[in-house]
Amino acid sequence: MPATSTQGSIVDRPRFDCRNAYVKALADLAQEDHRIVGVVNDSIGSSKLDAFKKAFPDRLINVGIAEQDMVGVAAGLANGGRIPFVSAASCFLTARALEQIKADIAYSNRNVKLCGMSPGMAYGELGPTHHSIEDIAWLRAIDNMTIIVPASPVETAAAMRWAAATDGPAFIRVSRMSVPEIYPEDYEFVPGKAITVRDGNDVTIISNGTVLWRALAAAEQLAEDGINARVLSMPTVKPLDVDAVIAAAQETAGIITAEEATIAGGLGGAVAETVVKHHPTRVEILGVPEFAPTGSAAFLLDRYGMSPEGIADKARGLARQN
Amino acid sequence: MPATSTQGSIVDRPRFDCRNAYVKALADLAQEDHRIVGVVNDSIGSSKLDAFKKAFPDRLINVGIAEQDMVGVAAGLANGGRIPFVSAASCFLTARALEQIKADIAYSNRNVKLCGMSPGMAYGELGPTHHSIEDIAWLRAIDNMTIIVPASPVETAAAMRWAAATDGPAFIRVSRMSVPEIYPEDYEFVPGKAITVRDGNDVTIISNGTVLWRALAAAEQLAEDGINARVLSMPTVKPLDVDAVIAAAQETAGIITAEEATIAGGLGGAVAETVVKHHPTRVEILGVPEFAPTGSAAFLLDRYGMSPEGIADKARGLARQN
Amino acid sequence: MPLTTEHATLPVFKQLPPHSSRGQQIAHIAEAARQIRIQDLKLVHHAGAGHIGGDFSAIDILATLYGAVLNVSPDTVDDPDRDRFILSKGHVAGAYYTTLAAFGFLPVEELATFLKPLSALNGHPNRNKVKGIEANTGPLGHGLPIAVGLALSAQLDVSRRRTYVLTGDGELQEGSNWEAMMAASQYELDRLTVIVDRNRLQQGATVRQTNDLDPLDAKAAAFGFAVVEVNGHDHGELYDVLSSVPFRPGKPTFVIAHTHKGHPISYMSNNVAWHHRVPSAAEYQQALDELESSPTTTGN
Amino acid sequence: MPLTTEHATLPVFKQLPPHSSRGQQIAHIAEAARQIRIQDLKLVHHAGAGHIGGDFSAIDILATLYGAVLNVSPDTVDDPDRDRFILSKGHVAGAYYTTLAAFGFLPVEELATFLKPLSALNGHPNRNKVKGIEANTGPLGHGLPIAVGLALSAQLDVSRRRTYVLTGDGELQEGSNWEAMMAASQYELDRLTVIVDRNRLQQGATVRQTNDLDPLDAKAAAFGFAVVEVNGHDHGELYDVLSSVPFRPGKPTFVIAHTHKGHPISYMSNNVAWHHRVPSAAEYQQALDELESSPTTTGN
Ligand SMILES: Cc1ncc(C[n+]2csc(CCOP(=O)(O)OP(=O)(O)O)c2C)c(N)n1
Ligand SMILES: Cc1ncc(C[n+]2csc(CCOP(=O)(O)OP(=O)(O)O)c2C)c(N)n1
Ligand SMILES: [Mg+2]
Ligand SMILES: [Mg+2]
Repeated sequence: MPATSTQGSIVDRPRFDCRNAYVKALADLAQEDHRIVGVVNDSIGSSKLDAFKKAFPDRLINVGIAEQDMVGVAAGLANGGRIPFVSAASCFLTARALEQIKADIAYSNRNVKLCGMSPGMAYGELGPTHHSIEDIAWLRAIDNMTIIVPASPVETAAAMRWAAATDGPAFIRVSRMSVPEIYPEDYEFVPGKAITVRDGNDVTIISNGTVLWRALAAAEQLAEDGINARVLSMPTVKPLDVDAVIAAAQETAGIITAEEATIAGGLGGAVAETVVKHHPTRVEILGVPEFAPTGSAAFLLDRYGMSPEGIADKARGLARQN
Repeated sequence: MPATSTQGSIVDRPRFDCRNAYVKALADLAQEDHRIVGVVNDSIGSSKLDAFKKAFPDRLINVGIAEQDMVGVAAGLANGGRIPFVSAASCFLTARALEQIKADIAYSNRNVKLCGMSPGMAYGELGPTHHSIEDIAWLRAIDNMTIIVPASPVETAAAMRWAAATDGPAFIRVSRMSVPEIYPEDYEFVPGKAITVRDGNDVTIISNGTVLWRALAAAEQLAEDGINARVLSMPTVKPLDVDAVIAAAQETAGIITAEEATIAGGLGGAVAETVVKHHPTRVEILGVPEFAPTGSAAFLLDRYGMSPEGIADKARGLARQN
Repeated sequence: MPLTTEHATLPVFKQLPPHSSRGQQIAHIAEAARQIRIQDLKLVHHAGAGHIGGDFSAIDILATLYGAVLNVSPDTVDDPDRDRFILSKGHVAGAYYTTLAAFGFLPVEELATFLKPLSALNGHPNRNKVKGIEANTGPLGHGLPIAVGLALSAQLDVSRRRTYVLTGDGELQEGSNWEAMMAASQYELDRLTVIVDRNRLQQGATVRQTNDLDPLDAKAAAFGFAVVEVNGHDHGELYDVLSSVPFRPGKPTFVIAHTHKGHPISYMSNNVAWHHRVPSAAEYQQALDELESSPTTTGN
Repeated sequence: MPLTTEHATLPVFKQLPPHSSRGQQIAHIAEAARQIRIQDLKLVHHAGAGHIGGDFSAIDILATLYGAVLNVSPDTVDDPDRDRFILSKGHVAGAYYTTLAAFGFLPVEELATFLKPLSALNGHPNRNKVKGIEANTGPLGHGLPIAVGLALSAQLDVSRRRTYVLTGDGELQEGSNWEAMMAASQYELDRLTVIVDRNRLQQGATVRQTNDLDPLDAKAAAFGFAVVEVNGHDHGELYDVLSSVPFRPGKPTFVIAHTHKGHPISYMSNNVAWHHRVPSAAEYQQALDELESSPTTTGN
């Protein structure tokens, strides 16, 4: 089902900014369902919502630079029967409005979709205040919150369609840093399910978002050394696909997790918490360990061992050990 | 060194509200060092700081019900040469001012001590909006933040003395739910070091804060069944004592973590991330898995398997398996 | 004695028919308020916890809204066009549950579970547990943004439903309120009414000693609201003002309701100690006597 | 052509001796501002990123502060009694770094590392990397609370040091600012000065279209500030006002500096597109010509 194996190396594929898929999906959903509205914090341009605003002038609510109000307003709109897609830079959405996310959305169980734009280190040279590496760990600690980190334009749109059709709180990361397409057009998002985007039994790489294609590229390199890496796409960080993680722990030499997020409490943490409970095995957690220095997102991902080579090296280490 | 073994069962000891040790230590520190100031959000009473206010009227800054301002003001006071102890209900301090904690304190590397009062489920019947089970996972995701969860009055005061004497950001949880004393008067806090409060090689229980004495009580029960549990007190959640965790993984059948915090990304998560990297072993993570229903903190800790019996049961399970 | 169903003595009220006179409405509100205070006093005393000071400063406002102003009843809690009320000062849950019970949203006996293990009635309102509650509040400064979202949803629906939100005065120290007020004015949400329980006390001291709000009327006006001041214990003034908003087309309304924490209990009124103190047996009896003997007029 | 040290052409300035005339001060500020704009233009064009619109609306304010108002120099960056300046609108780091270099806090050549991998000069100021920076800003609405803490520390120390904070106007939509303003007034921090870069534009549109601030003077006055309005590109007005605060004993000062984003570049001025657009080669040349030919007077 995944399109990978068929079409040559993943690194040669064209790359796309997932925000374009996001705005198209949002406009289509708004067309079909009058309840869909957008809520933004002076982030129309950074969310690429100018066309949406033209098409649905009163259904894009801009509260200005006020994230607490933005999330509270979304909770009120949901109470009024609307389905708000909050669209704001992930760093400000999650850091500035976390208590509103906890109380007004998660604990109140409001049907609000929190869309974290330009997450991870997408803002590159704008630095750690604009990097959103903590968002996943922060939201994972909150009950009643589905956390989705799509890896491609198709998956971004599919996750949005699922979220729009499913009552309850959800957080969706929308990548800015461009990524190749990994899924066929008709891909359907299934919450809490991992996708085996490449099969193998020597070692497992679990990834999502902007790092998934790098994991696939690493697997291609490993194949040349005769190491068959299983690559699990884990778009849903919460609830986690526990069975897929256990199977990986049982069937392969070890697990590498790789994500554009902190090494403390993100996807890596979720996988670690799962394996120690069900089937202890070695897990190498790749992620961002610090307030990053100046550099582009790509430069920084490489710095933190998430180049295809960096991921492949870790995988070789694990494969050798056992 | 720990006072435990000597004095009969831990459950029979008198219990204390750590806020009393907190305010005494703060007053002593303020006496010795004019740079020490308190910063509060209409939380003078809930922090038991009325006497401090009388003793140091201009050195207790009450910004009103405004947590973002409270933390920003603390950063400014630190820039001005003061050593602010921010004293506010942990739920509001961490949820409402998280971006100020990230940018103004951690990333700016300001010498501010964030004191999370009445953390965990101390507010019991006041419900999940007032429970602060996420604080540790939230702060653990942020770089340059020392996280301390003292287990007794003596440890609370020792941690504060250490923090006052050590430049840099720190977060200290100050328990309201009463706990027995576990340490001798002359206990010295050492950051990043676990304390073996009870030795044993069958199974390890790692805990801190209000749950540590429950872990010790569980160990007493296990001893009656001939199971020798090692109890590690882990006051510093970040940086974690990796060596102590590895030793426990190597020398005992498995690890139980027990804390008054969420099961996702807290002390349990930190321990899981450590063992999967260095020495995979089974870890049972005890904590709070949901927005808790109405009940006292004690009622809820029992509900979530953190009664001495509940912890002992988990330990038996682990000890038996191997 | 712990809280039991014998302490759930509240009579149940209904809104009067539309054609009722102003005098009838006010008398009805006054009696409801008096009964709500008596019941709430019992809850706090017997449960041994609560925020009775803020409860009593808000009860006349709550009784006016549910007794004669809000277009909502137990049968219409899911009607999209019901009026919305958000209790932003969520710590007065005791007064809120009692008010909801007084108007039939909640069985009176259920009040006996207040704060008990696994009860639906914890220290702050939970919409997923109690019919009629619109938002889970407790952290201060959350209600006003939610109310702005509700008023926006009504504007989008071209519905005439109204949104009311009750905040504390100390609560207005939270910047989130001022973010929301700016947006309410920008979007001309004139069917939004903010009511401030202006008792001039917060948790630890007076608002003035802590972080003063005055001139509150000028602040609200500068943020684009039509400002009205009322005696927050005078049911006539409350009824007249709350039932006749908006005052200025295109402008949201800001009602400064002057109140006393603990009103009308002699030893509680305007005393900061009663933010969350629990009456002793003697204090309980005295308060009960004062309430039972008090005339069912305006609560003043 | 990528940014290199040849593009670091900025001359270095020092504050004039105290006895200098007002005219000398203003000429000195004007020339510094002109040179800072030229240098900042080169940084943004050659680095291919930055917030030139907000840079240019703020540069006259920055040049006035560092050129003639702030009691701080490269030798006194660690002096406890130095004046403090907080750039709350941290996205104009390019203008800030250039200003710091113009007054000797930072080697001019280092400007050539702007936004380069591992450079100390990233898109938002980092006090741990650059001498003279007091706070790591970037998220809006952080500077004012920090400035209140600084002013409180001066009050505690009975020091006469002053604290200045520069915010954007859209930035004032953040409630954290209003929390801080309430506290500044409560504590009577009259040595605190808030300067608002009132260019009436934010990231995506005008402030009015987004979430209007008017009447901003009435808002600030109601929050307890002494309000002054100036032409934010007139060095004389800026110098007079910023060097003579406080205006009302016991009250913090709120300076509304009326500016234009992108000022004085003809095709940038007051055009929202230039919030973070990068000048093409032709646009770059034209801006350079306009700046180099512009009289070194008030920048108007
Ligand atoms: C964000 C937040 N900070 C602190 C508190 C703790 N708290 C509960 S009630 C209260 C005082 C509220 O005063 P006011 O708003 O005037 O309410 P009232 O006087 O009507 O009780 C405080 C500080 C809280 N609930 N939420
Ligand atoms: C909390 C937060 N939300 C959003 C942003 C993104 N952002 C950067 S600049 C800007 C516009 C600022 O407008 P204004 O304050 O008027 O500054 P100026 O016009 O002087 O550039 C926005 C929304 C941010 N930096 N911080
Ligand atoms: Mg009050
Ligand atoms: Mg502006």
